[in-house]
Amino acid sequence: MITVDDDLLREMYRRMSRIRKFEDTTKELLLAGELYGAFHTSTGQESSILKTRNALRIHDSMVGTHRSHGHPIGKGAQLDRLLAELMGKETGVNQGKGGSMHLSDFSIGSLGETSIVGSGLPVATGAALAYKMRGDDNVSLCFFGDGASNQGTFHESLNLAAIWKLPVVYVCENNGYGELTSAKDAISVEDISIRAVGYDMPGVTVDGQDVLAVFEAVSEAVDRARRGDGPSLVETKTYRFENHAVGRLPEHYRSSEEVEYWRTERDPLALFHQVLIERGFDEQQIDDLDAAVSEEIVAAIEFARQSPAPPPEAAFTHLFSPSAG
Amino acid sequence: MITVDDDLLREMYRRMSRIRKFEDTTKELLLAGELYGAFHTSTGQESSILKTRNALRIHDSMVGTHRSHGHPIGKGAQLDRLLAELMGKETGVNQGKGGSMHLSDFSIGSLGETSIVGSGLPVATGAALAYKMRGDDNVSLCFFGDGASNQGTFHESLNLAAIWKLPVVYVCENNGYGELTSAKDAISVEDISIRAVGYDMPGVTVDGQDVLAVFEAVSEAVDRARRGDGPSLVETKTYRFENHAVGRLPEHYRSSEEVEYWRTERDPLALFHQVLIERGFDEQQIDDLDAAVSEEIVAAIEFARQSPAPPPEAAFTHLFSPSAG
Amino acid sequence: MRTVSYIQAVTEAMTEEMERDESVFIMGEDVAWNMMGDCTGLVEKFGTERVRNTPISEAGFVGAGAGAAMVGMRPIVHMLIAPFMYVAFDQIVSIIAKSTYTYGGQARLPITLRAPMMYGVSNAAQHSDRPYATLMTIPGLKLIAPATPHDAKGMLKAAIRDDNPVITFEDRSLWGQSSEVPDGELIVPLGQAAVRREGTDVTVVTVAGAITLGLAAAEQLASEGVSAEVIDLRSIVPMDTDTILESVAKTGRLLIADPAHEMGSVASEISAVVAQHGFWSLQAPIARVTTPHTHMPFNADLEKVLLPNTDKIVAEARALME
Amino acid sequence: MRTVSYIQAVTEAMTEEMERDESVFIMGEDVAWNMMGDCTGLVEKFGTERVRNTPISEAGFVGAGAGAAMVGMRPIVHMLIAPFMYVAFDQIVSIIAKSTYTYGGQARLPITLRAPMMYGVSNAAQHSDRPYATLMTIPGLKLIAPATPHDAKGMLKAAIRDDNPVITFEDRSLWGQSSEVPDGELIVPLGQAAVRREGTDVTVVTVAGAITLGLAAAEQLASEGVSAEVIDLRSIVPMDTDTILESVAKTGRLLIADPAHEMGSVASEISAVVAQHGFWSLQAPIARVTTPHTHMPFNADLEKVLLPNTDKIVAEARALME
Ligand SMILES: Cc1ncc(C[n+]2csc(CCOP(=O)(O)OP(=O)(O)O)c2C)c(N)n1
Ligand SMILES: Cc1ncc(C[n+]2csc(CCOP(=O)(O)OP(=O)(O)O)c2C)c(N)n1
Ligand SMILES: [Mg+2]
Ligand SMILES: [Mg+2]
Repeated sequence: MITVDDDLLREMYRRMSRIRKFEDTTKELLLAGELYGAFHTSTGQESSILKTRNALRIHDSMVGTHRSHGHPIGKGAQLDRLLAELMGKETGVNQGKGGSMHLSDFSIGSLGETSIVGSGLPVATGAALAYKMRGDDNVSLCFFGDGASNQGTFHESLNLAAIWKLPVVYVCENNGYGELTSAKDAISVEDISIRAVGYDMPGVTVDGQDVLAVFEAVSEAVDRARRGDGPSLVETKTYRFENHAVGRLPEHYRSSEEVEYWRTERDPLALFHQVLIERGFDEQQIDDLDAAVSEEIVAAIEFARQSPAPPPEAAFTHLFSPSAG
Repeated sequence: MITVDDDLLREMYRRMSRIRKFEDTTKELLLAGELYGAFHTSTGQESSILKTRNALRIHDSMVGTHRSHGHPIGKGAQLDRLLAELMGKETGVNQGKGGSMHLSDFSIGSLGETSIVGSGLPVATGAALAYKMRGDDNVSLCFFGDGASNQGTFHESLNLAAIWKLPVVYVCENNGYGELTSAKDAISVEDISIRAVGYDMPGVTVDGQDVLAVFEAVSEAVDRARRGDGPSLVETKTYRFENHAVGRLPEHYRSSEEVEYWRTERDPLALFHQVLIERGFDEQQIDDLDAAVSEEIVAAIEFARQSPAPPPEAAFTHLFSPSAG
Repeated sequence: MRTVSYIQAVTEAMTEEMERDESVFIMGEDVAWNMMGDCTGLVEKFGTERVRNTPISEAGFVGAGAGAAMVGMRPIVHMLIAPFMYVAFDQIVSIIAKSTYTYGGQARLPITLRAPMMYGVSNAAQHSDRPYATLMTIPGLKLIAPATPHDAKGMLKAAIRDDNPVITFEDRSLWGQSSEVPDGELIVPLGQAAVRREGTDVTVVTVAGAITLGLAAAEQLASEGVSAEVIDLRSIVPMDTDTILESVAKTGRLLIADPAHEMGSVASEISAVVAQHGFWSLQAPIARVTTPHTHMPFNADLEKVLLPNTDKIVAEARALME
Repeated sequence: MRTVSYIQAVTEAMTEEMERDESVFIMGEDVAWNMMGDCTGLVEKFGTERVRNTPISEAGFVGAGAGAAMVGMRPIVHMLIAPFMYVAFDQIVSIIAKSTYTYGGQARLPITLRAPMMYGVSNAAQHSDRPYATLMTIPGLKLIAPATPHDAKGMLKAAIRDDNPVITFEDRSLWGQSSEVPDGELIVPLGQAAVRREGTDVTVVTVAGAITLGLAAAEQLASEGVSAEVIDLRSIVPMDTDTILESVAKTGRLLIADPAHEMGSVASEISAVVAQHGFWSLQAPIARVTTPHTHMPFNADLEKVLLPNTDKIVAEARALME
């Protein structure tokens, strides 16, 4: 059992709140026409995303998915450059080249989100290979969805990591659906974590709405990786509150009762709020945290709006890195 | 326990003998310069290959690998057209277009061997899908190696077959090596069959040199598939007596003691010979079977040698099927 | 005659062929949910066995389509968005394109891959490719890019009936466009280009959605006194080089408008064919209006910088007339 | 100067770069076993961590190479035979080619893929492709095809030092050829074609192993009084179009010899560039000597029917002179 002190609880809440408010804001701006692109939000999955500072260090890296707004935030990225990216601005973290499906921040170890489902697993595996070869004790964290667990890259990556004992933690955010298809119809097993058996690595399924449970499972896996004991698979059962892509696509594939249930009973922020109260925080303290985040959001919107668009020539830059080669 | 009567024993031996003698012949002809191409023989794996008539019917199909000479023979293909194919002749089963890595015989349900490692698994899965959709009770048999079990297609195919309950049997011929690399160094688990757990399907490992053990395991899986109860994974532990490709590549990756041990102690033909004797056959009967096969081989060589080469225009045919489209 | 949208035409083609032939079925991600709006009514008519949702396993289900085709089915595999074919690339190349040849004609591959292309809509580099040129390098595949509702229906039906693999690149900029489609049976044979507008000064060959730009450019050029003949390529492989060569023999000038990246493009191939076999007709260089050899950015304005448009076509055509 | 074979030159390049820079390593199937003979001495010098055998998981280990590169390593990924890239195609296109652009320059991808090509040796369709044209359609990759031991060494070293993805297509028909390679450091910058023989009547551009045919053809043409200039393309992307255009400006005639399939070939791209930007120099059609748009058969004689050879080049060049 990992002890979580008040500072850490506060920081966890703050990051969850940042993700939630960021997503609420982006959805609003999208529907108002100020943002554009294929837009997959993480609302509802905040706990599952969160890897606060004790589990993951700044030099550790992570790779995300198309549903990626939350991931760099969870790792500590600045909101303003993320939001500027969603507006396609020059100050955006990808200089306007990536947008919603590619939010990244290499400065804090977010190696970018990749929107081809399953394509990030080999990349995260390769980062871990580099760490192992160099002998530093970094860990590579790899996010992917339930849908992605059916891609061949899942299999190949887990096998590679296992035979090479790589410091990588595979976190499957099982939100029950890949686009409109239920995980039940697409995946041959109930718990994806059982697939770890096929790679002789630990596999565990946790309640993805319980941030402390996720934190514990991931911390254990990260410690194991850092010790040189190899990879793990952690599955978090979670839910996305919004539709697959905001403002697009039909919603007939799941019942409104189901959505309602998760929104009201299984909201990770509300559940964690509860925990904080039980742990002796008062409402005011929590309000203060939220208020600080709201200020950050307001500033981020301002920053993004004021930022210049990239000049037309920018379409041609970054095809290659500058190189002596 | 499946009962195997004398007729069936005889037929099994005959097919094994056909594979062995075919391979001995092709090796000889290759080294003599009469055959050419990348040449992967099945010698040593005969038991593992064999699916005699009771396990598999003519309307059932199979898909093989680059190590494919034995597979159509196991299913009952004629030796003459196979050998003609290895000589690149017009009478070859693929009209000289395929060669050693693509021996096939659609007339007896051998859908062809494919030499991109792992690429046959989706194909066999798709044949099974067709059978299921049409409601006939055919079964699709899929061969692949230990090396192929690390390809993403393995994972995707087994998951598809499991969720759709397809009549397909995945037979992994684990001969201990993929090219020069030991399965121990490449595969994260000792028994590949354990990977079946990740797809909620039965997985079993059997002694690949014991033809009756293979027959029983595969028959059970085929029956299960035919009944509509879905796919299975059968792993046969076997060994290839020859090098990865005949007449090519270094042999330093495995010890000569190891090769010697398998050749002398674990030769599936010798072991089965023993079984036949125990089951009351006498040497003469077995010799007669062998002699008949030898005659078939002589005739096949004659046929192949006499057959014409394809005309130059043949290079351009078969790019497309003739079609009304 | 009725006025039908491109996307409706696609749905009609699938519906009619599934009604006609039991061996036709469709599979892909969320097809039974009609996620993209192009499978309206299919699951209600044919059920979830024949309108089959797949897991996100492109190599697996594309290859399964190949296997099903080899034993007599006629699958339509929905790729959702064209670049997802990269994930299944080996199955497309090594199995689908090569099996008929390798097995000496024993294998038939009546499989249709539907590959809708989204570009110009801020989906960024991974989602915006128009990969027909990539696949043109692979023998054994028929590649089509119908550009009208009429052809969307008639060519898709021909593709489904073809005993060979056909990849149909549907330009999503056309999905919403409507025009006349005849009632009743409609089959448009593959392998034929269509002259959409006759002209005498310059031949403009368009690929996929570039037809819209080509026709608009021709209109503008006409007002400047330049008579452009606009040819909608429609079928990339086999390519109807005769129609193009005949047109160039008449006009003496060639411009190709192709939304894909320039290097190795269909535009380049057409140019090479004419430079080899129609050289003596040429009175001017062959112009290609394509996307430069760089990726699609997310930012909407940057993306516009790169893509072909009417102005670029008009300017290049004008230059050819000098 | 020493006489060195192509394959030795490749080994030297890898050895020197691994000695020079700890972040360089090689991985691929059976590389530590030196299966292909091109990794001689590597495992003895650098151990099995840096000369790393992989499982048969092309998408996995190619993508792992990308990930390792993103955090500072410089992997050389051995593809064994070029068509195995199809299995890893999405990782090559969606990750390796696109990440630098998509992440706005944050990602560096110093990865080298070695893609030996075997053709003309009866390996049949699945093993015999020369897929540089397929990959030419993908922006963000540098593609090279060194054709001499000198370039095999110098360009591979440049590729390894390049901060961008480079795919090097090694034509195995050249592996056994030997010629002079200087002692000591040798870097050949990417992106430059090489004039291998000067001439005045016709420009012959060769791709990969076609250099052997091009030079032999030039010899024969010389005996017939035709002076051919032979250009070894060497670098496919970026393509040194200047050198080609200059040569055509001098000769007025262009023939491209390319062992790959004709449709969408590098030959077609070169032709299109010249038809667009060098048109006024041309005195004759642009000839392509390539492999027709069909697969490689197993039968050795049938394969010869399809592949380019010296006679075909000579005949086409002669026709251009008429
Ligand atoms: C290779 C590929 N196939 C299909 C898609 C289209 N697509 C985008 S997101 C998605 C669902 C992914 O499901 P999951 O992995 O569970 O992630 P989630 O969206 O639930 O977070 C699909 C099919 C894609 N982007 N890439
Ligand atoms: C995708 C792919 N990668 C690599 C190869 C080269 N290759 C041919 S056979 C082989 C080993 C296959 O091992 P296994 O599956 O165990 O079959 P075996 O040869 O032992 O029968 C390899 C790596 C290939 N043909 N295809
Ligand atoms: Mg999901
Ligand atoms: Mg093996």
